[in-house]
Amino acid sequence: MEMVVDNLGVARGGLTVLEGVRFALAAGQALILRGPNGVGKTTLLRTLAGLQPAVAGTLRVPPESVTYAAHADGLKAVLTVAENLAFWAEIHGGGDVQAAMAEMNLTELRDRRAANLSAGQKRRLGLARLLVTGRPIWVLDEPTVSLDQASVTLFAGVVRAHLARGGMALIATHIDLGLEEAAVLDLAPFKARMPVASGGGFDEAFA
Amino acid sequence: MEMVVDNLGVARGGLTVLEGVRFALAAGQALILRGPNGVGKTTLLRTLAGLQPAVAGTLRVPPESVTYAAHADGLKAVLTVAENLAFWAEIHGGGDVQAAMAEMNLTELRDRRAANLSAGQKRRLGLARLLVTGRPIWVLDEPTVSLDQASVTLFAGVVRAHLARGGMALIATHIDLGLEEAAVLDLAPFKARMPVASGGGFDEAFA
Amino acid sequence: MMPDLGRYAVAVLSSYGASLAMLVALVALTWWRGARVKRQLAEVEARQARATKGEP
Amino acid sequence: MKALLLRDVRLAIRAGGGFGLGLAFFLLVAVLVPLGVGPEPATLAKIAPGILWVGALLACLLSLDRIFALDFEDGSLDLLATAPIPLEGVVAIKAFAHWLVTGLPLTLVAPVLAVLLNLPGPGYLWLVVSLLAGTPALSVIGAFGAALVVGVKRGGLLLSLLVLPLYVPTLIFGAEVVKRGASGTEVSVPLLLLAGITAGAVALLPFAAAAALRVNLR
Amino acid sequence: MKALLLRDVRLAIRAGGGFGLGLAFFLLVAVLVPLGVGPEPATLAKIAPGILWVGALLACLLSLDRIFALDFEDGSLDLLATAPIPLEGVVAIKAFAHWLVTGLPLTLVAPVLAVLLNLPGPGYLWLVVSLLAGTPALSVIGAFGAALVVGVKRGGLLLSLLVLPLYVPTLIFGAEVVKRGASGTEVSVPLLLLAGITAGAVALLPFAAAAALRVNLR
Amino acid sequence: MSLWEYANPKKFMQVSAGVLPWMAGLTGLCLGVGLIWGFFFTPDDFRQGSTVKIIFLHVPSAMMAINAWVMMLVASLIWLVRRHHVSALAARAAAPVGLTFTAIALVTGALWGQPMWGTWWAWDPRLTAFLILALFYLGYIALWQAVEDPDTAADLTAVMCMVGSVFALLSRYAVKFWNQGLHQDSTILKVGEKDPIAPVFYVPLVVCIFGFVLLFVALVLMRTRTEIRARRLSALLARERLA
Ligand code: HEM
Ligand SMILES: Nc1ncnc2c1ncn2[C@@H]1O[C@H](COP(=O)(O)OP(=O)(O)OP(=O)(O)O)[C@@H](O)[C@H]1O
Ligand SMILES: Nc1ncnc2c1ncn2[C@@H]1O[C@H](COP(=O)(O)OP(=O)(O)OP(=O)(O)O)[C@@H](O)[C@H]1O
Ligand SMILES: [Mg+2]
Ligand SMILES: [Mg+2]
Repeated sequence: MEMVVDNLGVARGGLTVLEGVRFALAAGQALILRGPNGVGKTTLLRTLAGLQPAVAGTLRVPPESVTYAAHADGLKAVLTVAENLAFWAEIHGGGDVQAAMAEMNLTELRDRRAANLSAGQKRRLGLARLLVTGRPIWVLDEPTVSLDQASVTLFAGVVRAHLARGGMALIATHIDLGLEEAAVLDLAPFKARMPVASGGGFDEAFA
Repeated sequence: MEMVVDNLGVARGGLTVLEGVRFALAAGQALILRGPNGVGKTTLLRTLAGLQPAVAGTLRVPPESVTYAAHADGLKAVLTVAENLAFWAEIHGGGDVQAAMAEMNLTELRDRRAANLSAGQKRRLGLARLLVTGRPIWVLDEPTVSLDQASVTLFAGVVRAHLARGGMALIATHIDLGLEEAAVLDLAPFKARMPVASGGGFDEAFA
Repeated sequence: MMPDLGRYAVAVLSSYGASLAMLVALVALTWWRGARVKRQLAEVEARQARATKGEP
Repeated sequence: MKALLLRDVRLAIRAGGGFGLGLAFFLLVAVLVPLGVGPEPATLAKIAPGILWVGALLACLLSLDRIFALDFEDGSLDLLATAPIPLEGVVAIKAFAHWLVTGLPLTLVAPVLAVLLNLPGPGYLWLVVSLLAGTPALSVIGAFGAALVVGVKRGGLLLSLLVLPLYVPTLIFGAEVVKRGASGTEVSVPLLLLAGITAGAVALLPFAAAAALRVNLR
Repeated sequence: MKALLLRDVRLAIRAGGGFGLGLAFFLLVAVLVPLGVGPEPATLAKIAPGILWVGALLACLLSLDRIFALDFEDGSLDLLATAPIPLEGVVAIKAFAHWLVTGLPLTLVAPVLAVLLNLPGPGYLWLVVSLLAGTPALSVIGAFGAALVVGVKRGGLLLSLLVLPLYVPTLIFGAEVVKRGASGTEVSVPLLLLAGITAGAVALLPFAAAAALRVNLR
Repeated sequence: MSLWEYANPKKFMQVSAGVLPWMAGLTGLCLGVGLIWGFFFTPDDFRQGSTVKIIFLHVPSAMMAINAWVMMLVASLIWLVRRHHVSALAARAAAPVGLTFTAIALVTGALWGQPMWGTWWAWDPRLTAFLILALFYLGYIALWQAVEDPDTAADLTAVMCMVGSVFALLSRYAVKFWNQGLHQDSTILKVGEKDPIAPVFYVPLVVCIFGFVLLFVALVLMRTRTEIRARRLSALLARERLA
């Protein structure tokens, strides 16, 4: 089980935003992606999750091993916490909902409808979904937005436990998660160079 | 010009979440609200902005002096940066759009449609709206979400300038803004006690 | 010169009038948008050429 | 206020704003009904006034959820509620903008669609007049309904359900004007009633709608 | 797959989910048309098959944008696309769920509304049969349209514009079955054609819809 | 050199720039000659009187309205299979032209119908199918405009064009089944029928048809050039944004 990215180029809105991205991630490792606003973190993560095609390079990921968590966390407001998790567990072949709720400190809220959670509680529920998918590679886009300090620590612990079970994690974030063992990759150096506009050329406009 | 909050109780979904909140804010002062997820920061700020009624206590705010900024920042994707700001300026009787764009470092983006801004640029535009309203009291709910470090510093400078002009700011946030002069209020102590269910009493359910 | 259209003059003339009006409108719109886009593109290309020459 | 009107019209006209789609929907209803009912000119002529009014009403209905929902979702409505203009004014302006981009164009194309439905000759004038008198009521009543459901996600269907019964009087009098006009009888009574409904709705409903909005923002 | 079906049905049934609203809309159309057209029984009997089918079609149409848009907005669709079930399956299941909560109930209440429209006696059986044969096509075609516009904000009207022309053959054959049934003539040819359209749409369109979804998620 | 090279934007811009003036001149010539001939120098028909002159607008625009959709279908397929941007943009460029031709056919037909059939509009299968075609054009154009990302829009409209074509054909059969019509069948292209169009009408009609074909090609070329420029413009602006 290994994820290998070599010379990868990713595009957004028809323009390459990152190119030459290169890293490898083995079981039990985590990688933290950093970079200023708009550098292309979200775009890279969506590509790694298989939601959009890469425009260059190779991407070797074991099939059906990635689970992705973005800002929109796929919760249904009219379903309860437990029902939301149970759905994703079943879709992925039956993860343990009770254990996931316990790990993310949601057991008390289990019968509350997602509509009635606060921003941070919703986020915790969204992260608990990762556990029930049972997938080894977590691809997370700013997972701790609107979490308070205690919840950030709790979440770091959950990631650590996942790594200890042989999982992997790729996390884009602006803040410090307290995951010292994780490698950090700054994306700024991979920012795509703009091709120089050559007068009257219509080819590159479609790149 | 002063904002006085005394013994305030605020409710969400029919349940009082905070009670006995008490503070005063004079011209030129800022107050940072802290508290764990779900304690009721958003609810309190919406009450202060006049979007929902208080359930107890008194709230003295000069009329038409508050402007509120939440996650959803009221931008129209198909309008340009300048058009978005000009609309809010006109609604509030003509603030200075140019100056606001200059302060939030948006002048270069003035003719770009809001749809084509990155998350951080959008946030900056949302915050620039505060300036064109010309209102003295800023009520901000997690204003720096998805801003990178440089933009956070820029924003702190803008708040400071606003305070220097005699403005006020109330900011709920989980992170450190670098506004040392601001007072900090932890909301955890004001968490409402759940009323003990007294057998057969129907009154408190409607409180 | 004008042919005698008899009692169908209105139908024939309005057919020709409406059709030609639509065709002219289509051609004019095509032309107008073409010219505008061409001008904008020239502007942006000139600006970018200046920028790339100026910077390095 | 003028800024708000300009913004709403501009948003409706820019790509994706939905201007023109209401017209297209009206056209579709005018095409689908004969396809379902059959092509006999006499039958079509008989049902034309009713179907045209029902079509205009449905076309109006489908664009209602844009009046407030988009502003609610992106937070503009919170900001407008705290802005220095009364919420009643906001509602009235937004309803007016909605009428400008749906009701008015519907009125203007209705005669063309009436050809498809074989409306008898004298009916055309009264079709336009009745729509001109009646569509403002549709927009205002619709704005009220939209204010009621503004917090409901994808509340379009619920909105239809709430608003359609409120549209019934407008529909009845509007269609009656056209029917009488088409058959050459006196139209003044239903036309006056129609105008009365519009005047009443325009005068009163903005207040109800603003109250509903305040509740929904809470 | 079963989990997805159960979830979709459950979401539709819970408050705000829109189950029952389709029915209510169907009812409203069946009520509004006589109000607009006028009460003569003979006219109503003549247009009943067409109006009932148009009403069913519009009721179906109005709930279409819920098929994917809600899941797209809250991110579920991203997650479903990376889940261990094929996207074609997701589309098919979601269309099936849509049929269960709109097409099937519509079929069941249609005879009641047919009374309002004065449908001639022998037509009732064929009304139910034709709706049963035709509504699955409406759901699948609608799912395809919904997949096309899933990235467009408040794309309801655009969706109508795209989907209604695709509904034309279904509408024509469906209404024809009822008309022939009501007048006691042979129905087998249009009924077979209707069933053929449904079969073709169910077999092929999920692939097109899944392709459109993939493009939109990109 | 393969044909596909013309699908390269640069090549296309070069070649079309050379061809376009000739095309435009030829279009003006054909349309001018055909329409003037048709309007001024044809006799009245013994049954239809002077309304027969409408044929010179009605038939060419009706034919091109259908052909434009077929061209869009082919261009969409090329885009989906070979992903040549020029063909996607050509499909986009053709749609408003096709819609205008459809509108002309409908309007002239309606104006012709009033004296001939005593009604502006009848739910004849041919007419109905044309109305439905207009709806497909409207939907296609609306979809192009509604989707932000150009490649996404190209993919979606191409899929819609394919599915729409199938359903347009189905609708055609459905409306035929539904109703026997008033409108006469196609005789233009069937040489040697027993009741052909008289040569006095036939020759200018063919000139007009050529004129409309040329007009279509010229307009599509022009609009495709504009679309390519617009695409490059937005790409350059986006690039400026990223830099
Ligand atoms: C709005 C109404 C009408 C529409 C949409 C319409 C549409 C069409 C179409 C699609 C064609 C086929 C062109 C081709 O492929 O060859 C056509 C041809 C023709 N139409 Fe119409 N038509 C309409 C009304 C009329 C009327 C009222 C008349 C005259 C009484 C008429 C006379 C003809 C003739 C003579 C042809 C040429 C047929 C042939 O020989 O090929 N049309 N029309
Ligand atoms: N629809 C779009 N069309 C064109 N460009 C876009 C579009 N959406 C985003 N972009 C641009 O693509 C670039 C990459 O965006 P992306 O969302 O991947 O950035 P990010 O690193 O996740 O930023 P953030 O930290 O703000 O979330 C940005 O510069 C942005 O402006
Ligand atoms: N619609 C609702 N009905 C009932 N309770 C609700 C509803 N929405 C939120 N709550 C509850 O009200 C409380 C206060 O929510 P609020 O959003 O004000 O918290 P917050 O301090 O802003 O939290 P966060 O830091 O996560 O944003 C939370 O405990 C939440 O569970
Ligand atoms: Mg991002
Ligand atoms: Mg909050």
